Formats: sequence, structure tokens, C-alpha cells
Amino acid sequence: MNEQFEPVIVGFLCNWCSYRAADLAGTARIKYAPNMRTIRVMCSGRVDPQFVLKALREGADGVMIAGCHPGECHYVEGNIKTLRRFLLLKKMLKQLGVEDERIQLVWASASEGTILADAVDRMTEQVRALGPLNWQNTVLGGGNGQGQPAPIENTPVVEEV
Amino acid sequence: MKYGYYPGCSLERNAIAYHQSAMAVAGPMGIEFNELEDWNCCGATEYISIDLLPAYALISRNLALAAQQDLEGNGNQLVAPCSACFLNLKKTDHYMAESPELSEKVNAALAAGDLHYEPGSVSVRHLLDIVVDDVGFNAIAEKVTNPLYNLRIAPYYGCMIVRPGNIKSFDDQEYPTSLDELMSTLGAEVVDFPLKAHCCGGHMTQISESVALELIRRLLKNASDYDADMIVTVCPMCQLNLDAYQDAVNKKFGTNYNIPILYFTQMIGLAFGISPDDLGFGKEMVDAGPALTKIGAEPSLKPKKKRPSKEALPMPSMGEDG
Amino acid sequence: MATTIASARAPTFFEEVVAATPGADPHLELCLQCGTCGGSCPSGPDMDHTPRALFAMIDAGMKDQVLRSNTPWYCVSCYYCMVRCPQEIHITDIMYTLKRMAIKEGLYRESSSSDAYGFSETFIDYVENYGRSFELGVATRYHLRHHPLSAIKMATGMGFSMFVKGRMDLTPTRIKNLDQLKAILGKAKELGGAA
Amino acid sequence: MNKEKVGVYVCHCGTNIAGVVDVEDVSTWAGEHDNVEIARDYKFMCSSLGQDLIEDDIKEKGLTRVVVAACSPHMHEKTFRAACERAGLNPFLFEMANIREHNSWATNDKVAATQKAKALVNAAVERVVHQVPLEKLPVEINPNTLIVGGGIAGITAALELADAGNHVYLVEREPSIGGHMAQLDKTFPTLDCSACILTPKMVDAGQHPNITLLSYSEIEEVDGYVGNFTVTVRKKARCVIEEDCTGCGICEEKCPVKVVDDVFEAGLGYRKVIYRPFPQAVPKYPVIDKENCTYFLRGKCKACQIFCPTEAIDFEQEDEILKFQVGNIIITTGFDLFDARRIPQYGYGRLANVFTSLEFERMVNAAGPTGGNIYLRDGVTEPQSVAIIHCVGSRDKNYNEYCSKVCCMYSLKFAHLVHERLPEADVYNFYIDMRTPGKGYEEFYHRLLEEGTHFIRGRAAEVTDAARLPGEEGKLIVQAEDTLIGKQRRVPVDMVLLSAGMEARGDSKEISQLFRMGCDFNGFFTERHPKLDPVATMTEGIYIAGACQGPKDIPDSVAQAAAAAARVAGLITQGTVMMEPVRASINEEACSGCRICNTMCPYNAIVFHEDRNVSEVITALCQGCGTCVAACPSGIITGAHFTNDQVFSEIEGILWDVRSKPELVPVD
Repeated sequence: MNEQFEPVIVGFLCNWCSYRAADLAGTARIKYAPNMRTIRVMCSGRVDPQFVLKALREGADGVMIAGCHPGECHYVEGNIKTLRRFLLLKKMLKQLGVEDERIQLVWASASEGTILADAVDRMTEQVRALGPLNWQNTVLGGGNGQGQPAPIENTPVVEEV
Repeated sequence: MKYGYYPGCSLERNAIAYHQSAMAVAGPMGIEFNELEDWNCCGATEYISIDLLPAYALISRNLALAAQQDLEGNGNQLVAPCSACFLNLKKTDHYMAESPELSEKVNAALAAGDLHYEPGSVSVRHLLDIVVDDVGFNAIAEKVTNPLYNLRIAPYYGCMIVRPGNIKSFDDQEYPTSLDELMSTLGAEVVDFPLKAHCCGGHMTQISESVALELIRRLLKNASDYDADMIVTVCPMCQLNLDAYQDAVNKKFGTNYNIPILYFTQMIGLAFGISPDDLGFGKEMVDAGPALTKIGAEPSLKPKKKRPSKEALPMPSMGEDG
Repeated sequence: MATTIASARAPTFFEEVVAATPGADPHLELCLQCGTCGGSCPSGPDMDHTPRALFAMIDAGMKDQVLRSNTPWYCVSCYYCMVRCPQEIHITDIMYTLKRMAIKEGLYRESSSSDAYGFSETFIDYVENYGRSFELGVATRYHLRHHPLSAIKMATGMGFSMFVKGRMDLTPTRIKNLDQLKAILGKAKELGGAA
Repeated sequence: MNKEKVGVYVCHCGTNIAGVVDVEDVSTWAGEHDNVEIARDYKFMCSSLGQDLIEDDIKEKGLTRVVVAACSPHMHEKTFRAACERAGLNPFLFEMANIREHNSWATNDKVAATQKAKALVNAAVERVVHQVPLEKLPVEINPNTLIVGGGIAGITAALELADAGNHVYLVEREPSIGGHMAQLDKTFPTLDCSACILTPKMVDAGQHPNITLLSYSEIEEVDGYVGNFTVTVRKKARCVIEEDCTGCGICEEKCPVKVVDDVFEAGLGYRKVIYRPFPQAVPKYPVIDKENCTYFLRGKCKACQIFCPTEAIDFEQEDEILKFQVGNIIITTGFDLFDARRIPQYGYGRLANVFTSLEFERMVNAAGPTGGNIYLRDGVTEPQSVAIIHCVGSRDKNYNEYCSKVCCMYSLKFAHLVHERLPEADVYNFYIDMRTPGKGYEEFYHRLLEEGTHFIRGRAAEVTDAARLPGEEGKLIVQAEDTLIGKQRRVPVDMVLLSAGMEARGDSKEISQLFRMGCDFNGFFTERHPKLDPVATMTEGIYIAGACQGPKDIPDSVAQAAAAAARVAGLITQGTVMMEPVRASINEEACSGCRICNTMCPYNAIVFHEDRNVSEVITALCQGCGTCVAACPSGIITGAHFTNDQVFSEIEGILWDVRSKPELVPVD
């Protein structure tokens, strides 16, 4: 491709709604940015904040978490838990200097291929505009290499109180 | 309650009765109006038909002034008694908010007059809206000293007050009821007026009289079919068309309608016991005098529906739903 | 790919209309041709094409016929069509757009109610020069220009009694800061073009 | 970790994948991965030859893991797992990379697609080496079935299952089964009488030895999972002792209080306060409507009790709570009619002679309030002209955007019935588009054309009593644009029928929560797959049929009901289902007893042992969502097949080309 920056986005899609939405987008031959690489989880509720941090640290420029619409969760309310967790994670990453657009939460039901495709396009553009995320410098400051990023262990705990 | 007040051109003259009565009843209802300093015409339905940007600029000058002059703590609420002005102001504010591009251009124009308007910073309300929603029926009922018993009123909203349809309205956009309720609060007998939100012909009286007179005829006919003693309006244009052209309608269609057309504020004033002279009575072309003489003692037996025959099928219940 | 094609060709009449209509998307493309607008319109019977038909014609690119149509000029801006449209199309706004386009293209005269333009013109003339409208002036001047007979009728008949009732001014009122208004309108015209 | 032998198979899927992704490049590239024993690309991996390829490699090359890069796992995961199993490899040591739906079909950019394919394949390889053998969990299927809703769909499903020898609990909210179909007169397009074809089925359902009919009852609670649901039902007090009641109807006769029947008679008729909705009601026992009963309001009357020959009236009777076990559930809760009051311009409720479709169904029904005569609201006058307005509340973004599917046909039926009963009357149908797809449906439309119905193509704009022109006085005027003429028309008529659309039940959201199944924006329940699995839901063991899934006519509802019953019967005959072993488990040694996971679990599958101060997952109840796994602060809950190290290595793998610090120690 040309020399414009192509961000890499990791997408955690829930097995029941958004992964199928992506399947549908494909089946309907909807064309969208090839920048998102999908990882299937049973429920968006399974997305441990550590997954997101891991992805960002391993070189992803953004992470998308996608699940069923609130009220439509295959596991009753896993997506609600995701939402709470997501908001906290966002706050934390902001403090670490990671822009909001780099982690996004999307609701897409199994019939909403277009919604998911649009979301991927939109996010790709936004992240492209932000440029590459250099975890070492942005978050760990000066890339001193070692050291776990920020107190991730307690994020889930915070969420419950 | 304090509000900014945008009378609009009509209320200065042809709808002077509307202005007078509005001012007369404001006090008793605990309303304080602060007229917008150096307001200009809203362009009615004319300007927008010819040139878009100037039309929006013309209207938004008023909005900008309102935002700027919010000294008396009006909470940036701008009240317009004229439905056309109300709609123009409301729509402009809404569309500017909806389309940043439009807002940008309009503000570029306003800048030429050292003005700026931030969409959404002024909330535009119709006079009827604040009377029924802010003052409220209970407060009004308390003030009623001379109930309008025995007077059959056709409440006429006209079109613009509850439109354009893509913007939230304070009353039902198809079949509003707030004026009905207000009139019965005043003790009047309210006609379920089918054409209550239909058009009075607007500027058609000027452009194509035949079209306009037909629209006016429909309203007058419907009102008289329902034995209304009078039609009560909330808009100067409606009042003008139904009142001033009633004669022309009668000539054209060989009818002899004689239905006074009054403003809702005049009726409120009357029920509050304010002297008709202070309410602009007498300015109407079709004399309201005879109709007003009908006002009398409380009807002994309420005009309740006569029991349906035993064959009759039940009517659907009209609960508060939908 | 599709985009490159789109940008290559000139905008269709349909696209022009949509672009010239203020606010967010007027949804013109959503028309189902159900006729709710034509059925609701108070002056529908007098229109040479119903709004619905007009929309089909716009889509068909029949620019001339559409801009010659009297339909927009008979629109009384009651917005009933807009309230009822099952596809939430901004019908009345589109009518305004068509009027403006007809004027720009000089086609309004062909439509059977070109007077509408004359009235609007006279009306805004006063607004531009005084900041307020002036019924007597508008009426007489407009009627003298467009139907002299009714002008006399006006002055003697209804107009006169209006005057007697103190419901008509003999002189227009002028706003204080007229220069400001003129500057604003001047700038707006110069910026021109629909938003 | 000792080196695994992974086999990677990249599918061309004809040109579906190979047309965009450089499959050869991907497979050769994959071959260089140090855990990969063999990497191949092949035209159609799902073909038997493709599967043989895998099986042979497993046997000959001793593969310990398999990765297939092809379509979506929802398409062929089963297929390839089976292949592995046949070759003696545990199916959970297989992983699929979706390079078709998520890649080759989603872009035209070959370079990017190939790059993405590599990432997805690499992710699968990295992941699969961490996967462990798992065994599917066998679950016993309780042979009993719960069916919720006793309309035509529910009755059909119940009879299908019962006749096959399975026990069914049929729960109905109203005092009688029958649903909307019982209210109808004729059914389109064949015009056979609704009651004639429905009531025999109702009776069968009522008397069937295998059907426990719980009418006037509602579901309170549902626990458990496929094969083992525990259902709690509230059987509302009828105030009638069923054992003693003979259904003679004397109580109904003697009851002095009459109220408008908004349910069965759609508000057009009256019923007593102790009543059966209609004579052929099943069960035959009446109920007392406590809100309106004089005894319950003022403590006296008791007429019914006094006259009851079998002393079956019991004012003190109380609601019963029943609990029972079922293996599967079929939801057939039906629809609500769109409330025409919401469209003021049609005047329903304001203009006496505007009727809804359901009111008209009752009117033309020989057993209805007018004995089958078509009368105006005064109950005596026959209309000379009738307007039928289509799409009321349907195909309108202000109300429901969808088409209700049945209205065109029943509007035609109405037109026919008017012609039949009032040959002199004029009938006008105002429609946007005439939609008559279905066996014999279009022919029925043609028949109505022959019968002389006036069809006006234009959505009615308003119905008014405001006469404008001569001939309109005292009439209802329907104003519309006749779009075929392009002119506005005003049609004066005596009666207006509003063909109101179908809406999801007002409480469908609650129902979907109760049964933990999806419910779309409009409130209709979501099927597992819109085309290939229309009666199953995303929740194992819960099926849907009839109008609760979307607007539907009788034949469609019946077909769906039978399909759902067949699916359930299948499971019952199997006796057990194998459940995915994707389950959570807690390492009790490491558990700190913080109990956070307890609150997380939507299935209450995690119990806390006070004594040992540890939490434990009840495998049978766990559905494997993994929410607890993600929430565990000490990370000691394992989500089988989605363990942290599996996902972490998948992440590393998927980012192979951009990994900032490859040597970074993985967190876990």
C-alpha cells in the first residue's frame, strides 16, 4: 500500500452477537478497513482489562471490544459488566496518556454487519489520525523496557465496589 | 417568572389586541415580560422562499440579541406570541444546531454586525406553551372570577404552533389539546374542533385569494357546524384571516357566517375579570359583543352525553396512552 | 472506487435539491411514494403536481418541469405533510428550496402563481429597509403592482376598516440599529449559496 | 513446554479466499513457524478430500494440534473437529482461523488481506499449542416441555409433542386458550371459519393425557439450562373450584354485573364479571374478575355462589404457586394489535364509526356482539359505504417501520365480508402497496377485484367528520392522494376500518429477560439464525414460534410451531445433549474467598463455602461466559478453552508483525 500509516487494531468480539455481525458483514461482502484483527471470546464480559493492556503493549495501536446490545446479552448481562469495566479502563489509560479513541466499545447484534463494519472504518480513521501508539514511550515513559504497565491487577476490584 | 418577549410585527398593529391582552393577563399569572430590545421582523414565510442565508441571518439576529440581552435573568427564554415568529425562531435555532456548516455561515453574516449566536443558547417558547405548562391550569383556575359559562368555544391552534414535525413540540403535533383544556379551565364549553390544527391560508390571502378563502371557509363552516359561538386563536395570522376575510368568504360563497375570532389571552383576561377595554376587545372585525352576552350563570345540568341506546356498541376507552 | 466515480460527475438535480435544503439530511431519498403528503395538503387540489409526484420527478431529473411547477408556490407552510410523512422527509423545507431554485433559474414566472414571488419580494423589501414588515405598505404596493383592482378594493374596503379599527399603520416603523441589520443581510447575501 | 506438532491447512474456498489472499504465501510462511510440522493449502478444506488430508496427517505425521484457516468457525468448526476426532485427536486441540468472512470477503486489498491472514493464522497457531484436551459434558434431557402461550402456535406445538408421547405443560395467561385466532371469523384466503378449524384443536389440547393445561397462569421464574429447567408458575385464583365446576354457565347467567370486554370482544362487546371469554372456551371453567366483582368491591352479592348447583364458587381461593422440571421451552406468546389511538388523524376513539380490525373481526363473527351483522356504532344502522385503511401503525417511522405482513390480506378479507353481507355497499381499500405473497393470496386479491372493491393506491392522510363539500354531511371523509391519478381525493363513507399492524407484546422485554433470550429493537424475539435456524434462540433449549418472533399469519405460525416441536422432540429422543466443555473452574487452594465472582455470575452457578472460605463453580449450571474469569482479582478462575495464556498467546500471535518487544515476558 502507499506510505500512509496503517494502524493495527485488535478486536475482541463476543461469540454470539458481534463475531456473527462480522461474519454477516463478510457474507454480505461489505468492504471495510482490513486493519482490525479479530479474537473471539464467548462474551464481551470475558475481556479482561489485561487483554487490552497486553494488546496495546504488544504493538496494537487500538483495541475494539464488541458485544451484544445491552439487554440482548446471551449471558443476560455480561455486556453490562463489560461496560462498567471499560469505562474504568478508559479512565486509567487516559491517565497513562492513551487517547480515548484507541479503545472503543461497540454494540453490534448478529444482524448488524453494517454497524460493525462502519465502526471499524471509523475507528481505523480515528486511530490513523492519532498515529502509532508507542507503548514504550507513551506509557512506560522513555521505554525503559521492563515493568508492568500501571496497576492492572486491581482494576477488576475497583469495578466491583 | 421572567421571560424575554418577542412581539413580532403583527402585534404592533393588526394584532394589537393580542399584545394588549397578553400584557394585561401577564401580571395576574405572575409573568414578567422583558421585550427584546430593537428586535427585527422574522421574515415570516416570505424571506426563506427567496434567499436562504439572509433569511436565517435575519432571524438569528433576534436570537443573538436575546442571548446578549439576557440581563433580567430571563433564563434565555424567548417567548413569541405569534406562531409564525415562534416557528421561524425555533427552526433556525434547531437547524443551526443540526448543521454546523449552516451555523458557521450564519455567524459569519452576524459577525458583520458584531453579533454571534451559539445554537441552543436561547430556548424559544410560544406564549400558549408558557401559559399552560409554566403557569399551569390550577394556578389559572384560582384566578378565574368570571367563568365563561355557556360560551361554546372552538379552540383553534392553527398549524405552526405545533410544527414543523421534525422538532419536539409542547403539544401533540397532529391533534393538540392544551388550548381545549385551558378554555374549559376558564369555564367555557369546548368544541372538539376537528380542524383545530389546520391551515388558515397564511399568506395565500395575498397571493391567491380563491385558495385562501376556501381554506378560511372550511374553518368557519366547521366551527358553525359545531355551533361554536366563537373561535379562539393563538396566532395573529389566523385571527386576521378568519376575522378580516370572513366578509369576503360570505360574499364569495353566499354564506352568512358571523363568528367572532378572539385571542386566547383575551378570554383569559375576561375570565379574570379584567375590563374588555384593557383586553383589546372591539378591535375585531366581527363584533364579539353578541356572543359575549351568552356568558351567564353556571349551567345547572352539565351537558353530559345522553345514555347510549341498549343496542349501541361501546366506544373505545380513551386512556392516557400512546 | 465508487467514490471516485461519484466525484467525477456533476451533481444530479436530486443532489442539488438535497444540498440546498438546510438542517440535517432531509431524507428525500426515502420517499415511498405513499402520497400521505399529497393527501394531507390543504391546497393540494390546486397544485399541478402533488408533492409526491414532484419528488418522483426530482428523482427522474425533470428539473425544468419541477421548477416550473406551481406546487411549491401553493405550499402554505402548514407542515402537515412533514408531521405525517412515514419516512420523516422534510417536505416543507424542500418546497422552500424549490422556490429558491425556481427564482434562481428564473422559472417561477412560468408557474401559474408567480404572484407569490412578487409578494415575498415586496414583503422583504420593507423588512430590509425598515427591519420590520409594514402591512399597509406591502399590501398596497404589492396589489398595485400585481392586481390594481383589488388594491382599490383593499384601500376602500377591508383595509379601510382595519385602519379605522386601529389595526393598520400609515407609516412603517424602523428599527434603531438598521445599519447593523443591513450589514448582516449584506454579508449574508455576499456569502450567498444555500448552506 | 515441549514442542508441539501443528498442522496448518489454508483453504482456497475456490476463489472466495484465494481470489484475495495469497494462500500459497500464507501456508509456506506458516510452515516456517517452529511449532508447525506441516502446512498445506487446498482448494476446499471442507470437502471430504480436504478432511482426509487432515486425518492422514494426524495419523502419519503424528500431529498433536490442527489449525484450519478457512471460513467462520460458526460455519465449519464442527466439521473439522469431527475430522480430528475421527483421526484420534481430541477435537479441542483444533483451532480455526477465519480468513474468509473476516478477511477475504471484507476487503479487496490483496496485500493487506494476505498480511491479515498471516496474523490470524499465526494467532491460531500460537493459541492452539496452549490448548488442552477437553471432554464434552453430557447433559440429561428432561422429557417434559414447557410451552408458553396457548394461541394457535402454542396449541400446535403442544399437540405435536404430546401426540409423540411427550409430556407438555401448556401455560396460558388468559382464562382460555385459543389466542387471537379464536377471535377471528373467517381466515384468508380460503375463508374457512376460524372457530371451526381451531376449536377441535383446543379441545384436543384440553383433554390430551400428555398435556397439563395451566390457563389463567403466568410464569414467575425460570432457572437452569437446557435439559434441566426449573419453572415456577403462578396459577391465578379463578375463585372457581375446577373439580366441582361442570361449566353449566348458570353463574354467568345470574351474575348481575356487565362490563366491557376489552380482551376477547376487543372492546366491542360486554361480558359478565364471572365469565368464560367465549362459549367454546378451554378449559370450560369460568373465572371471577375481582376488579369488577360486587362481592370483592362491596362484600355482598354472591349471586354466582347462590345459584351454582355444584357449590363450585370459592371467593377465598388463592393463587397457587407450582414448580416443575422441563427439558425444553417453546415460547409462543404472540402479538399485540397496534393501538390505533396513537394516530389521531384517523380519529379512532373520537369518531364513533371508526373501528379497528379486531373490532370488525368480532362484529362479523356470528358469535360476536352484533351476531355477525355489520352495524355502525349505534348498533342498528348498516353502512352503505366502508373504507378500509391499510398500514395503520406499520411502514411508518413514526410508529413501526416494518410491514406487518398480514394486513393486506385481512383487509381484502374484510372487503369480501362486507360485499358478502352488504351487497349494496361500496368498499374502498386505501393501500400503499398491495402485498399478497403466499399460496392462493394473489388469486384472492384478483377475486376482490372481480367483486368490485374500489382500490385507491394512496395512504389515507386523514379521516374527518368535518364536511366540506356537498355529499359529505354526516359522513366520515377519508382524504388521500390517489397516487395513480396524482390527485387528492375525499371519499365520504359511513364506516372506516383501520387495518392495525402487529406489535410485539407490551411485556416482551421482560419475557426475554425471564427466559434469557434475545429480543430485537421492536420487541420481537431473536432467532438463532434468520434463515438457517429460525425457531431456535441463542439460548440452548429455548425455542420460539409464531408472531412473538415477528409478524406472521396462521400458516406460518403453525409451520414454525411444528418445526420447534420437531427440534424439541429430537433432543428428547436423544436423551442427552453433549455440551461444550467451555466452563469455568476455581482453583480452591488459591481462592481468597473475596466472593467477587459470586456477584458476577448471571446463573448463580458459583457457590461460596463459608466453612472453607472458598467459592466453587457448579459446572452443570455454568454457561461459560467467562465474566467471572475476567473479574477474579487473583486470576485463579480458569475459563476452559479460553484460558488467560491461550488468549495472551493469541494476542501475541496476532500481532506478530508489529510486536514492539518480542522478548517481553507474557503476563499471567
